[in-house]
Amino acid sequence: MDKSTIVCKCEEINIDEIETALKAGACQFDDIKRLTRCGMGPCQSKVCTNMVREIIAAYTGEPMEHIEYPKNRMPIKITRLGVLVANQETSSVVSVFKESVSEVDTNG
Amino acid sequence: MEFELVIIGGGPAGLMAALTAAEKGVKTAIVEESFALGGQLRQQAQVLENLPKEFGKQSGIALAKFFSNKVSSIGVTALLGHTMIGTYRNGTIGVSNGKDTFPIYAKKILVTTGAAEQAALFPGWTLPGVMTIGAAQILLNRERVLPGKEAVVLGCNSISYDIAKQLRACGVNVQGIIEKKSIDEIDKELIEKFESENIEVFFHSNIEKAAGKQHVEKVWIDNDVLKKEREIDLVCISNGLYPVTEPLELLDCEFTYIENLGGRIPKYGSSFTTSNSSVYVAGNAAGITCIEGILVTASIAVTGILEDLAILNNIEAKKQKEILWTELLKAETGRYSKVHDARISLVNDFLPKEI
Amino acid sequence: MYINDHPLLESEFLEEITFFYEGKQLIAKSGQTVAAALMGNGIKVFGVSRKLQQPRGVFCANGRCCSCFVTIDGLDHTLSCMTRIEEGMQVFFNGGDPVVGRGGSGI
Amino acid sequence: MDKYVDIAIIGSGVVGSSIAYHLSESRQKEIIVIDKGFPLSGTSGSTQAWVWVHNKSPSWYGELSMYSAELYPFLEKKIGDVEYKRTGGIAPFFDEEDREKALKLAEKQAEVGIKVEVLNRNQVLEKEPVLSSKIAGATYSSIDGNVNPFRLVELYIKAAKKNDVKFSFYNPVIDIKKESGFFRITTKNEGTYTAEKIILAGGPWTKELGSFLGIDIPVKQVRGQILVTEPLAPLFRHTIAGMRQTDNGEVLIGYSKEEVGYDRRTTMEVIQDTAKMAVDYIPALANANLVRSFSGVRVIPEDGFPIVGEISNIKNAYLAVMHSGVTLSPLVGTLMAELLLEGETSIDLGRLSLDRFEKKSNGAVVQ
Repeated sequence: MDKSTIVCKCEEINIDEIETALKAGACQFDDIKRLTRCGMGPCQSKVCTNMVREIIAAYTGEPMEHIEYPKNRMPIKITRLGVLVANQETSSVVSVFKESVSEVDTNG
Repeated sequence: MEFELVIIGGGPAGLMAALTAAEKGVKTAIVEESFALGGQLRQQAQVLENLPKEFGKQSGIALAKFFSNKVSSIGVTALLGHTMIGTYRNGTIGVSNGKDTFPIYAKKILVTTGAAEQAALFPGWTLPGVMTIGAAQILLNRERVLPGKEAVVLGCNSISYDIAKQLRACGVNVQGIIEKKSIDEIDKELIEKFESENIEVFFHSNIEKAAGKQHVEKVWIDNDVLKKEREIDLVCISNGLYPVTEPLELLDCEFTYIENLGGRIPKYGSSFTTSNSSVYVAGNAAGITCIEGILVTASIAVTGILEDLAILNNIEAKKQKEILWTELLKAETGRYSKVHDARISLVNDFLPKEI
Repeated sequence: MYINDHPLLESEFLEEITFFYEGKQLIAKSGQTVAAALMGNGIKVFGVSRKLQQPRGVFCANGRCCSCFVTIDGLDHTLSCMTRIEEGMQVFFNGGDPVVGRGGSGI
Repeated sequence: MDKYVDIAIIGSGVVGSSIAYHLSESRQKEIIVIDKGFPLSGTSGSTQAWVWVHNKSPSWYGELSMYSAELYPFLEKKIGDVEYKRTGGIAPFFDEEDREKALKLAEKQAEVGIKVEVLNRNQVLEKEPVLSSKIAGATYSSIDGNVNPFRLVELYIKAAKKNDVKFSFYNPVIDIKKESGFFRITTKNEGTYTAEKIILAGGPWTKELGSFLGIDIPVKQVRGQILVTEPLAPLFRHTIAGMRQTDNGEVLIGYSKEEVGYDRRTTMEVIQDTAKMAVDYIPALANANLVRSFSGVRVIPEDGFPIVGEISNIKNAYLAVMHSGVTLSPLVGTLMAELLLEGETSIDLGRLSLDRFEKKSNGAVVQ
């Protein structure tokens, strides 16, 4: 098949790019992800998972069951930040500023 | 929000389970991301032949209506337009409805997220007009919109048969079915069905590429002997299903890989309980099966849940489950016997943990 | 194109509603998704991809593939297959995404 | 299989690969880098990758960070474009009372030559109009920036490979023993390596590596969860304490810290809290889609400061473990190369020695 065929529809990563990552030594989906961004778009590899796994299997000669699935991350579906915040009034995430000045206070 | 049972996914498995649970007085909610209950039944105009006896023979669309009417009359909370997007630290599920995001507490969670369709790789598969066959059926029967006028279908299987027929009935010219396998590898009965409908099947063929300026206009069918170029505006991909398991992964369920169940699936025991003891799975999410298998696995799971909630005693539950497993064995015969065998070995592997 | 007399389904009365696509007024049927409303009006190309500017439209129709993004009432990258069309809705083609580099971030 | 090398580096994250590259520049030694996974599968691949200086305190620590930040432009000339951008850093505060603390910080940092400005609301909004008008002020320094950690580690490794450094990936170290002056490093897949010198740069796994040699390395594992939006049109250009926008338009948001061991899950609590922080800082982000979240388990020495140098009771065994690996990698790589090849360093490493923890337990004052 034409190596310029898109595999990951969201990030528009083609067969050639995936094989280049394989040649660089990556042999699992998540490693290919880091090198190429394959599967990192809005669908979060829901569409390309098995197509990429098949390319990995063909390249490495490993059976499909040894080819790991990419790790799923929250949110399962894209969600607007405002929808996540909604009625939330406070945040437990400390600010960098607060943290640094408290260190000045104690370590100064 | 707090419930005794929260069901993720309002398709046939989820609805079946919700009905049984609610009948026994369990405070139940269904989290469904779409605007209606029924899942993929909602566009299935074909008559479902092998439904459990009590349902007779009816179309998926009719069954979806039956289920959703019954579910709302029996007091199940249907959270439509709600999507499970994650989990909180203690395993409580996080749900978003497009305006707000909040936890839903539940004693038991049943994941019935069903299956998704496998895409297929060929140059041009990303063009508009190339879609999964399920998408074409949704447009056709749920939305009453024509997905195209001139079509080819990739994949010769029972799903593509049903939908090709429906596409044609609505005026789409189905130019042919493209199948990678040779004629000997395909079920004879299915080939006859296509023949009787005068739908041509190109065996040992593939789509070499699809092309078009703005949307798909042409496909090149590649075959050992001939290359066919076809002018079309619709390519439907019927390349099989795989279980949708994202919620189970975020609920920390352990997984295994079983080709005959559709690839990666959660480990589960004879009550369809996963390695996370408050999480159950049923339907296609527990391995791709037939409609009867979907409904029966849901019944087994809900029996396990009722037992866990001490609504059914152990003896009753055991009896019930035995009957249902026999039913499941009957449902999963013929081309589904491999599914059943795989399921049995999965359940047997799980046994030590249940003790 | 709408199927007005569906040969396989009971006829259903669906109220007609109006919406706007790229500022142009169009007719949809109530209860439809935005994706279907566009397809019903003969619109197949909903947007272009970010990097290669290739056309995109409905692929899975089930809220998973994110291929059918459009802009609805000011919110871009909205799934048209999971959003119900509403009277007066303003729908726009998913184009003009920023051309950006290919930098990475953790997964 | 038994292979001899001069120097074995355990860990090919940003710290290990920087040390490997800097050591290899003179091409004097045979070097191998061994990693349990593939580069960027650990901490270095799960960071916002700020090169952050301005409110690192106390000021000697800020000073080290500043030296390292200053090395980045030179590093890029040697190994290639790691997308280092000196964007300037803004750390906002919302309460007027915090201004005094900000001024105190600026004063302290000035002592070591880090220029920190304390901005009022209008000055903040002038620099970054997209920030919330509810912000009372911010500390600002032009020295802060960020880098693409993927490019950084990839190019460190590439440059090191060019200088004949060997890499062994997907190959966990399962034992280290010192025998007749040499380190025998047993690996899962490639047998045993014998090395004259060994450098532990295992990030969050450093404690485990130390235990092979019978030493306790006082570090904690701290999880940080980070949110990633869809690519957006350029929205802001500074590195804002808590978030930055990458070259490809994604906004990375997060500053959570949890001690939960090596657990890289994300949780809805922190995702929602982080989203809240993002929208409080930049209200326009409310409409942006969150595509995914990820977490990194970072290593933090018990007192927060890097542990770099030779382990005093094990000759030829070295440690390089720190929280801000991205910020410090050029400097730590340079200093380690000096230490191993010349025996002395241009900046005194005394303060960063592992020994400080023992001194502490004896009641002596450090720093």
